[in-house]
Order: sequence, then C-alpha cells, then structure tokens
Amino acid sequence: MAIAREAEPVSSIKETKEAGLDREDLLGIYRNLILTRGIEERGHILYKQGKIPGSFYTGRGNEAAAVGVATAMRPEDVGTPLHRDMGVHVVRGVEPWRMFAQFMGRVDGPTRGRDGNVHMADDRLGLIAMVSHLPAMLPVAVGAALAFRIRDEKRVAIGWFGEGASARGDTHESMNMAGVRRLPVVFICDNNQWAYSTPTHLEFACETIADRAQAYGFDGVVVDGTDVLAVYREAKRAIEKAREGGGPTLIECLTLRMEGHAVHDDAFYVPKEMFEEWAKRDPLERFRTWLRDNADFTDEEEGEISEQVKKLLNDAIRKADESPLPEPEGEVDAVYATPEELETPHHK
Amino acid sequence: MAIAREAEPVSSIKETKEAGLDREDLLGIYRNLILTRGIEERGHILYKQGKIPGSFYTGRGNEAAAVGVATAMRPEDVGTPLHRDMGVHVVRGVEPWRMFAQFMGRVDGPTRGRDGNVHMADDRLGLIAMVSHLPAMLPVAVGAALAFRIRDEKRVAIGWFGEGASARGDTHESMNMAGVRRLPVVFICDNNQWAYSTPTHLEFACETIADRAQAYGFDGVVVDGTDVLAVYREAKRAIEKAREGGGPTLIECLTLRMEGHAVHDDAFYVPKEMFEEWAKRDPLERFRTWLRDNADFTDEEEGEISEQVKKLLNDAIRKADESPLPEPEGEVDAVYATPEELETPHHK
Amino acid sequence: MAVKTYLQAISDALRDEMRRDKRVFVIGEDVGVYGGAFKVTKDFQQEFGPWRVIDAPLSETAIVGGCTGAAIMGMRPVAEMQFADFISCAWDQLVTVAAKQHYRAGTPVPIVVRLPSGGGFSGGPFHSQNPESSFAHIPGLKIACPATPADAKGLLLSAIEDPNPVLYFEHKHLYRRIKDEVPDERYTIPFGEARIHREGDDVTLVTWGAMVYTADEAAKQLEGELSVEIIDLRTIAPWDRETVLESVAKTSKALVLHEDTQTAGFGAEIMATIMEEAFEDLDAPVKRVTAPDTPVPFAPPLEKWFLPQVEDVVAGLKDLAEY
Amino acid sequence: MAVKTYLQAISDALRDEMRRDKRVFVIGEDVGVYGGAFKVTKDFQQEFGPWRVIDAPLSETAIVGGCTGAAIMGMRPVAEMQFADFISCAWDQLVTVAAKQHYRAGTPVPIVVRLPSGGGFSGGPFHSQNPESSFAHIPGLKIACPATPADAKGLLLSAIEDPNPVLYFEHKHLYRRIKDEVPDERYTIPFGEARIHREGDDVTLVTWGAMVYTADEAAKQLEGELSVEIIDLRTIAPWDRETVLESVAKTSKALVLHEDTQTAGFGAEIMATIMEEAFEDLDAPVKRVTAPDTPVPFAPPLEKWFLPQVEDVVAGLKDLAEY
Ligand SMILES: Cc1ncc(C[n+]2csc(CCOP(=O)(O)OP(=O)(O)O)c2C)c(N)n1
Ligand SMILES: Cc1ncc(C[n+]2csc(CCOP(=O)(O)OP(=O)(O)O)c2C)c(N)n1
Ligand SMILES: [Mg+2]
Ligand SMILES: [Mg+2]
Repeated sequence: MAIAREAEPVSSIKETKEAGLDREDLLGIYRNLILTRGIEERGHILYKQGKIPGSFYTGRGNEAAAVGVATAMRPEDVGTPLHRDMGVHVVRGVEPWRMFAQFMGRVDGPTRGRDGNVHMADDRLGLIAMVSHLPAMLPVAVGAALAFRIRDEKRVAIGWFGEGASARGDTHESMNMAGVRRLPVVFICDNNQWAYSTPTHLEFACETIADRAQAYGFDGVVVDGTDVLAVYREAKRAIEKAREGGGPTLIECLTLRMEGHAVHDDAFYVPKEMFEEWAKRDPLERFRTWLRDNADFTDEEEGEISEQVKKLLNDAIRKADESPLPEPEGEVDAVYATPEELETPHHK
Repeated sequence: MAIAREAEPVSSIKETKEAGLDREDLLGIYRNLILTRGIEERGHILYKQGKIPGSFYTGRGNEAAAVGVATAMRPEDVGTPLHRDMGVHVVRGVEPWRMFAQFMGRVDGPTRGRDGNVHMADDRLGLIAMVSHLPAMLPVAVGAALAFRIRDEKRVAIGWFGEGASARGDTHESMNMAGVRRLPVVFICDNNQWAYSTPTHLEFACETIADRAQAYGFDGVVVDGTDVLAVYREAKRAIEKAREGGGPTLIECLTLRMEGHAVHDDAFYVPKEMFEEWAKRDPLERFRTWLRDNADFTDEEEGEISEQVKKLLNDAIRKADESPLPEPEGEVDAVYATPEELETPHHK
Repeated sequence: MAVKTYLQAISDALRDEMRRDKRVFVIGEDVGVYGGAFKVTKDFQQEFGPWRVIDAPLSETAIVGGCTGAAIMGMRPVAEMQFADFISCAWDQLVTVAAKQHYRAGTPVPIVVRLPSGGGFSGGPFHSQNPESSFAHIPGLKIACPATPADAKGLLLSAIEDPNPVLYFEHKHLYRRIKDEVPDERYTIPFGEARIHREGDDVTLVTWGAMVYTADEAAKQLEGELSVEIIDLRTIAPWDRETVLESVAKTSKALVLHEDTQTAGFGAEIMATIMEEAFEDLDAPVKRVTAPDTPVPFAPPLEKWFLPQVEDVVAGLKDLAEY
Repeated sequence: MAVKTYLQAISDALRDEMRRDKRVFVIGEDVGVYGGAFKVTKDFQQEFGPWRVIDAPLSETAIVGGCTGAAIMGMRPVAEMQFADFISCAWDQLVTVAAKQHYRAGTPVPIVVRLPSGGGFSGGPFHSQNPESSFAHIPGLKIACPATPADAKGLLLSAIEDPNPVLYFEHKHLYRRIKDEVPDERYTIPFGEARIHREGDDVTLVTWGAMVYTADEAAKQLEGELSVEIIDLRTIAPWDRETVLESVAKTSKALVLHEDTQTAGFGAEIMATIMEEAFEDLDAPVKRVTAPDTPVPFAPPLEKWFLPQVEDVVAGLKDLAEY
C-alpha cells in the first residue's frame, strides 16, 4: 500500500505563475540547469585531462531535483546538499570558477585544497559543507532547524540524502527528532535508484522512501525528479509549510543516476534499457521542450543562454587554472577555529 | 491513520488450545509470571538491604510480555532480552539462584561479577547477554537470524527493544536489513510508555511503534502487553511465520512501567491516574482471573504454585548469598577468548 | 565566595550562563522534567522553558549532530550524555563532522558535550568509563576534565565560549563528594593551562579528574618521605606541556596517573612527550599508574582492583624515589 | 610460490578460506555484484552465491552488529568497510558489543572487519584515514596491519580463525603497487609476532603498514652511513613488545613511524613501553615520525606534507644517529 502522495506533473504556464514563477524565473531555472550540467561536464573533462586529483562525481540526471528544490528556498533558508546536488550550489550563487578551483584542489576553492569534490559550501550562501559519511549531514540540517525553532525565526533547513543512505541510522534519528519536535526542516531524498552498485530492492523493502514519512508523523511526497517544475512546486509547498510551523516533509525525487557512481565506474550493473528509458526523460531536454511548448521559448533565447553559459565556464576554468595549488601553511592551526571567527552576524 | 493490526484479547480456553497450550502449559505460564515478579521483588529487597551494588531495575508490568513471547519460542530459537525481560530468562530456564548471584555480583552469577543487573544471559539457553547501550542488541539479533538464513536452518531470532530505544539508529538499520533480506527475526517492542522520564510523545510522532513495520516491508502488530495469552498468540504466529520464511514481524507490547526507571527513581513525572488505571490491568492478576474463569484454577493450585515459588526463591537467595564475591583473577586474560572456546557445537 | 559541591558548581555555572547568553541551550535525555540523570539541570526547564532545556529522544547521534547544526546557525548548544559511555553512539558525528568541519570548510562548530564519566560505585562496564583518550587522538576536538568545583565552573564557561567542539568530562564520583569554594563572579579558565595542585621537588605526578584526589592522598601519605608535585592538567586537548616539562626539569622523575585503561591511553602521549622534550632531565623512566586493559568490572572487589588506588600510586612513587 | 599483488593475496586467501570453511561469509556494501570498491571480492558472488557474499544496505552498524550476531551463532563473518574511514559509523557496535562481550559474558565474537585504509592518492579527509590507533585503545579488539602480500594472506587467515573481533587494515596504497611471493599452501601468521623487515645495528625503526616501504627507502638511502633495523609490527593489538625491546637493547636508539596522526597515536604507546622497559638501554630519546594533527588534506601538496615522507624519516634517523 503506497502511503506517500504522488505528485502530478506541472502542465501549464498558468500553474507556474500560481507557483510564483514569472517567465524570467523560468529562463533562470533553465540557465541554472544548463550551468549545473556544464560545470559537471567540464569537470569530467578536466578530470580526464588529469587536472583533477582523486575521483570525480557528477549528478547527471539529478539536475532538475537539485535546481528545483534550491529555487524554492528563500535566501534566509539553509541546506546541506550532497554529491549529486551541484544545482543547489549553482542556484545559491556559487561562482563557477571557485567550484573548478575546488575540483582541482586550488587555493581559491572554498576549502582551499583541504577537501575535494563537492565537499564544500559557501556558508554565506546558506549552505553547509557535506562530509563523505552518508547521511551524516541530516542531523546537522535538523539542528539548524532546531536553532530556527528555538529563536522563532521563519527559516527552513533543507537536508538531502540518497535512497541508499536512507538505510543508515542517521536518517532515522534525524527524521524522528524532526517529527517529534515538528521542526522547520524539509528532507529531500535524491532517489537515483542506485547506491553505487546496489539496487533499491537491496536497500529498502518498502515501496517508496517517501512512505516512511508517516513513521515520523509527517507527510511524504514522491515527485518525478526529472520535472524541475514539479519538484519546485512540491519543494515550495513543503518549505512554506515548514516555515508556517507545519512541520517537516519528506520529498522523494525519483530519477536515475545517468553515469557511474564516479568517474572510475562504468555502471556495468545498470541495465542498458534502464539508461535508454531514462535518457528519454532527460531533465534539461524535458524543460527545454516544456518552455518551447508553454513559454514560447525561442532559438535566440536558447542560443543566448548557452553562449552565456559557455563563456562563463570558459572564463571560470581559465581563472580557476590560474589559481595556485596550496602550500602547506598554518595547516595545524587551521584545525581549530579562533574566537574572532565567531564575530559574524549569526554568531552575535 | 493506524497501519499496524491491533490484536484482539484471548477469550476462551478453546483458543489457547488452538494456540497449542494445554492446561499444564497454562499453569506453567502462571508459575513463570509469579517467579518472574518474585525474582525482581526479592531483588528489590536485597537492594534495599544493601546486598546489591550499583542500581537495580525491574520489569514490573512487563512480565506478561516477556513470558508470553518467550513461551512462544522454541528451544532452538535465540533472543536478546533486555532489562524489562526477566521473564524471558525465567521461561528459558535460568536458575534463580544464579540470577541473584548476578545481582549481588557474586562469582556464580553468569558474568561472575564482571557485569551486573540483567546484563547477563546463559547462551546455552539460547540467550545473548545485553549491553546497556540501547538498542545495540537488535543488530546482533538480526545477525543471528542472518546466520540461520545462510545455513537454511528453521530457527528464529527475537530482538527486544523499548519504545524509547526505537528512536535510535540501530533500530532502523536492524529492521531495514531484516526487511530487505526477509530474515527470520521477530522484533518485540516493550512499550511501557516511558523512557526513563520521557513520555512517548517526546520519543516518536507516529501513532504506534508497530506502524513503522511497513516502512521496512513487514507486518506490525500492537498487542496488550498485560494479556499474556494474547502476547503468546501473536508471538507464536510471528515466530512460526518467520520460521517458514515469511520474514520479520514487529510486535509492540503495550504496558506501563509500574515502577521508576530504576530503584532510585520515584517516577514523580508519571501521572497518578496512569498508575491507578494500569494497576487494574496487572498482568498477574489478569491471568489469575482468566485461569479461574476459564480453566477452573483452584485455590489449592494457586497456593501450591506460590508455595513452590516462595521456596524456590528462599533457597535461591540463600544459595546465592553463599556464593563469594569474585577475586580479581585472570581478569586481563578474560578479555580475549581462546581458540578452545570455539570448540562448541555451534562453532563447529 | 560560596562553598559548593562539584555538581552544584557545574549546575550554577550553566544556569548563570543561560541567563547571560540567550544562545545557550541544553539538550539531552531526561534533562528537562527530570533535571538530568544526576540533576545537574534540575529546575532549568521551569526557568528557561522546553525550547532551551530540551528533552531529546534517545538519539545520541541526532543530539550531537543537532547541536552541530544549531551551533553553525549561531547557537551555543550544551548537550548532555546521560552517561559518558553513551557518547560511543555519537562517535561518528563528533570525529567526522564536528571535529573536521573547521579545517575542511572553515566553519566553527561551538558545541559542548557534557559527559558524566568515571567509576567507583559499581556502575559496571557501561556506566563507569572514561573515554577521553579515544577522543584525545582526534584533531579538532577539545577536552576538559575538571577536578575541582572552581575549575568545573571556569572550564565549563570556557568550553561554552570556545568556537570549537568541546568534550566536557564531569566525574560522577566527584559530583557530591567534593565541596570547595567557588568564586561568585563569572570567570573562565583557559584551556591548556594546568593547575599545580600541590608543589613538590622530588617527583612530578601528572593526572586529571578524580585521580587528582587519589594522587593527593598518596602524596599526603608520603609527606616527609617524598615531596610530590601534583599537576592537574584540567584539559587534555590541548594539554599543558610546558608546565609538565618545567616540573620534570625540576624533579627529574615523573609518574602519569589516569583512570582510563592503559594501552594507548592518554598517559602514553604524556610519556612520549616527556621523552621527546625532557629526556636529558630524566633520572628514571616515567611511570604509569592506570586502570588495566579490561572493561570496568561491576563487583566491588573487581572494580577496586580495576581503579587505580592510593596504594598503587604510593608504590609507584616509591619505586621512582628508589630508582 | 606465486608472485601476487597485495590485493590479489588478500582476495585469494579469502576465496580459499571460503572454499575450505563453509562458516565464512562476506558482507559489505557493493561486495557482491560489483566485487567491492577495490574488487577484492570480484567474482566471489558467482562462486559462493548471494548468501555468502552479501550486498548489504548502507548500514555499517547493521553490518558489524549483524556479523557479531552471526558469529555468536557459529559463523565466521568477514565484513568489508568500503573505506576504513566509514568504520566510525560502527564504532559503538565494535567497542560496546563486540569488544566487551567476552569479558562480560564469556561469549566469543569471532568476526573480521576488513578496512581499506590509508592515503596517497588525494582521497581527502574521508577516504584516506588510518583509524587504527583509536581502536588500539579498546580492550577486546585485535588489530592487524599487514605490509606484504605474504603477511596479508597469513594474517587474514589468522584473523578469521581468531575467536575475537579483529580489525584487519589493508592499505589501499599497497593494493596494486606491491607485488611479492606468496606461498601457495594455507598458512597463518600469529598475531603479536613482528617481522624483522631489515636487520640493522645502529637504530631500531618500528612501523607497520605502508610506512614499512617508506622506512625501507630511508634505510636504503642511509646505507653505509647508518645501519637501520626495521621492525614491521604486522599487528598492533597485540603487538610484539619483546622483539622491539630486544632490538632496542641492541641499537640503543629507536624511531617510531606511523601514517596516522601523532597525538595519542599508537606510536606514543610504543614509546611509553620502550621507556618503561628499556630506559637504561636508550642512548637517545625515542623519536616519532608521523602525520601531523590534522585531517588528511586533499590537494597533492598538502597531502604530501601530511604523509610521512622518506626525507622525514631520513632526517629523523640522522638526528638519532647524531644524538
Ligand atoms: C557511511 C558511509 N558508508 C559508505 C559510504 C561509501 N559510499 C559513497 S556513495 C555510496 C552510495 C550512496 O548511495 P545513495 O545514498 O543512494 O547516494 P547516490 O550516490 O546514489 O546519490 C556509498 C556506499 C559513504 N559515503 N558513507
Ligand atoms: C544509547 C543509550 N543512551 C542512553 C541510555 C540510558 N538509558 C537507559 S534506559 C533509558 C530509557 C530507555 O527507554 P526504553 O527504550 O523505553 O526502555 P525502558 O527502560 O522504558 O524499558 C535510557 C535513556 C542507554 N541505555 N543507551
Ligand atoms: Mg542513490
Ligand atoms: Mg519504555
């Protein structure tokens, strides 16, 4: 028996208007989708060129989920995006060149080479840097929501996790505490149907992850993670509900991880047909078509955006590549924060 | 919306026959209930006499849940009972004097004074000694079930946890893995409505703990934990279902912790009315009445049993008190097992 | 200046700080209505309400991780573990998230975790441990182990002010047994500054927590015979190398005493450092008196054998004297 | 006798043991269809089926706790952590249940947890750690850190035979880089017996894991100038005190080298023990060469700075020589 609500797709422009998106916003969303994929595609190339140490992960197939949710956040909201959620950093306004510097381990990456991949965040953008251990950032997101609740602020925390990570105790403790205290937090499950090589039937035995919301006393929704507008609408609803004191929501964004777990993985274990089927539902293609059908999106506009993005990426990579590799300096001191660092607005 | 099934009470002797209990068994159950409470009442007295170091816990109110489940187990089944489940040790055949020796930290306690309270078990009785950390024994119970599944043995593991411990990640990881692999394990939630001083509405936000079973792809049942026969029937069903490959079941036994969390706690935070209401449903009284009404239980029989038990307890305490306190000897060596210790049947 | 128990000093310091600083809140199991298993937060909820004195579900990971998130949002969380032993359930949140967030991302994580620790009353293997050594190995964490009521206050306030995750070990055996004067005004005691508990010239004894009293008793017994300088580290991460090394330069002999088990315990780090920095000063190998490498046993005779006793310290000091 | 990579030696030993002993099974994330993140169990599932090579959910606690339960029921579980770093998520199960069950209840817990560990390839803070020191402090656990293909085989078989919980650290940097001869027949290498990797007279160098090769390189560079005895501990719980002390008695000088961070790392225990047992033999303070007290950095220049380099060891050895 399915318990979670299944979100219907977004059909008309009218609906998006109701959801508070004008045409500008829609084009902005499109641009963010293109930019998100662009950053990861370029990253992948940089990796192949040997410019990125370690490994490299992309969120191909997850762009709409990430961009859709982040677009629904308000500036004062905070989040803990993961390794498939580049779109969140993009929407919140990370500068692409800093992202590339991060990938390449340069001093201008947000972690100045101390960590790699998307293990970063700009806290001035309301994001908290992820750790590898999944989903250890969920309790942290819940804690942010707890702070908002204690201070009676109308702010919301968003916590991301994968369907594989749903198996870990952290997921449970986080949702249980959030449910008991009706905290202003929204849980986003990036269900890309694989945890590395592990298929969903070996990860969980219920129909959908969203079904679990009821175990914690709040609502669950399953949304097509390739439909950026549907994701946006559901996220908006949940976020505003949380803001108004309605408690948490668990949103499951269903998509497919369109590449291997990381660059080294050819995903031999994923059935070809599965890739083919989901390729038809490419989030970017879908939204482009939607814009053409519903918002008279023109070739000129499309060309303009892709040009802008291409230039942005070229400049970003050039600038990032000019950033030097870090020299070890004050590494040991950097382990501990100094009192001065608490002299920030939100620590006052 | 409640999801778990609510188990109906056991009415007639006919039903118990169907459940495979003849009159002898029923009297045995009664005796085990009396003995369980007797051991804990005497323990409490010993504590007050200063004969028991540290603290002391009882399962008053939980006797029927513990005895009912244990009675449904087969000899080859295994379990990880907790601090409210003395009845399980009793049904499996622990010698009371060893139990008292354990309480008093004597060498003849199953842990020879190395651990206290019910932090013990006789593995020859198919029980695994609990740790304090709750519910860290659930993954262990699931692992026992995994062993049975790997070896295709028709054996079942029973894992106990409190409704408070349901909040911990271990509960989730255990049930998720058990559900995914449909392992022969039955989860018993001793819901005594309090976690130390914490009421259920601060522990979980769903209606019943049993409702969570669906999040793991198996059935949940709520049973009146003061009705030993209903508990027995539900446990029997679940255990045999698991044995036949039907996968896990979560049984929530609803009762009230009729004393403080431990001897030092006067439970001031529990509403008087709550104690009064549940006192009317004392598991022993209920079953005694049931036996009188349905199995012509006579005063003679009752007197006989209570005499037996009283004598058993007196002898046990005397014998336990003769057991010396341990001298430190080979403590450091005892930390590690020797290869010879694996020369046991089930390690062959 | 009032005389307070160790427990009262902690309780009062925390209450005063919550009155002074709205960002400070308490979260833990049974800390509200019940006032905590040891009553450190007794009546706090009446004064500060259910959102600053939070009765949490039985979820150490969510408690510590939740504090991390709240701290990043500008709060000053003080979590209570019901017993220090249960911090094992939040190990990952502490070592993976809280300890590493600043080095990686430059994000300060000002949280305090209060840990009622230590043995001496038949708590058994899971209600008696001193897990500080395991954490002392993790860069990014700070660790306080106060021994006196006055230090308990000053170190707690420093811990709350500190922009880093702090594990604050309060020894259960000291809670009501130890009474002493505590200054009324607000003050902090810097981390990494040891306290010379007792001056002496012949042997340096380095310890912390409840063992300070065991050391003191041993030193008293040896009065006249041997002059022992007792250094109470007060914090082990960071720890006061200078004070220890200065003392060793004076005495040329040292004994390290801790209640935690021996192998790879923090005592080994102190010995290694003394060897590295003061080898030439040493007239004898530094000695260790610690618990043996077993879980904490329950039965009184076993626990007595497990916990370092005054006799053990006296014997160790005599060995050193005679070396 | 075949030449194998370190990884192949582990894989073959595990496969052979599973053929020999039906009680042995493997469980972990992606160990089945995928053959494990490093392919140690490649093709195992085809041979042994899905119930002896189990693809587990992302649940370190359930994996390790599950192994504990299965072991108590007579199985010989071998769990794989995808990276050693993730064992932090099973800390409680290991230190609270597996490590203490035998002392408390007399129940043997024969489990093995395989831990791909170590840095050297920009894995960053969470895919490069060497968490062995944290566990070395916990009574009840055993810890192996093989350096050679032959030891990897012999120690893995000992670990599986051992009636206690064993953490088996396999260094990722050795997986494919190190090739050597491995005896074909089944053999075990007892825990607590070090291997003299290289004989020498002037300085004793104690290390384990990947650092054995760093030590070897340093010793080579100093050939003629200084004669270094390299002791590969192979297991750190238990560890071979006798061999180390004998060597120190001969050389009078010692250097301890490990890839894990310094403070309260296992090196400190080795130094403390040498001080306690061989103080009179020492002509110089025992030296430590370790990683600094930070998370493992990602960028190559930072990671190089973090990981002990041959130059660092050479410098340390020279200091000792000149002392
Ligand atoms: C606690 C923990 N264990 C293991 C890993 C190794 N690991 C990295 S990603 C991954 C799969 C995660 O699957 P999912 O949660 O579905 O996220 P996805 O990568 O599919 O987006 C695993 C096992 C980890 N990061 N954390
Ligand atoms: C991980 C952990 N945290 C805290 C405790 C301390 N503690 C002991 S019993 C208890 C309450 C448990 O409540 P519940 O699970 O409902 O079991 P009950 O005692 O009510 O039977 C707590 C918090 C513990 N034993 N384990
Ligand atoms: Mg996934
Ligand atoms: Mg309860």
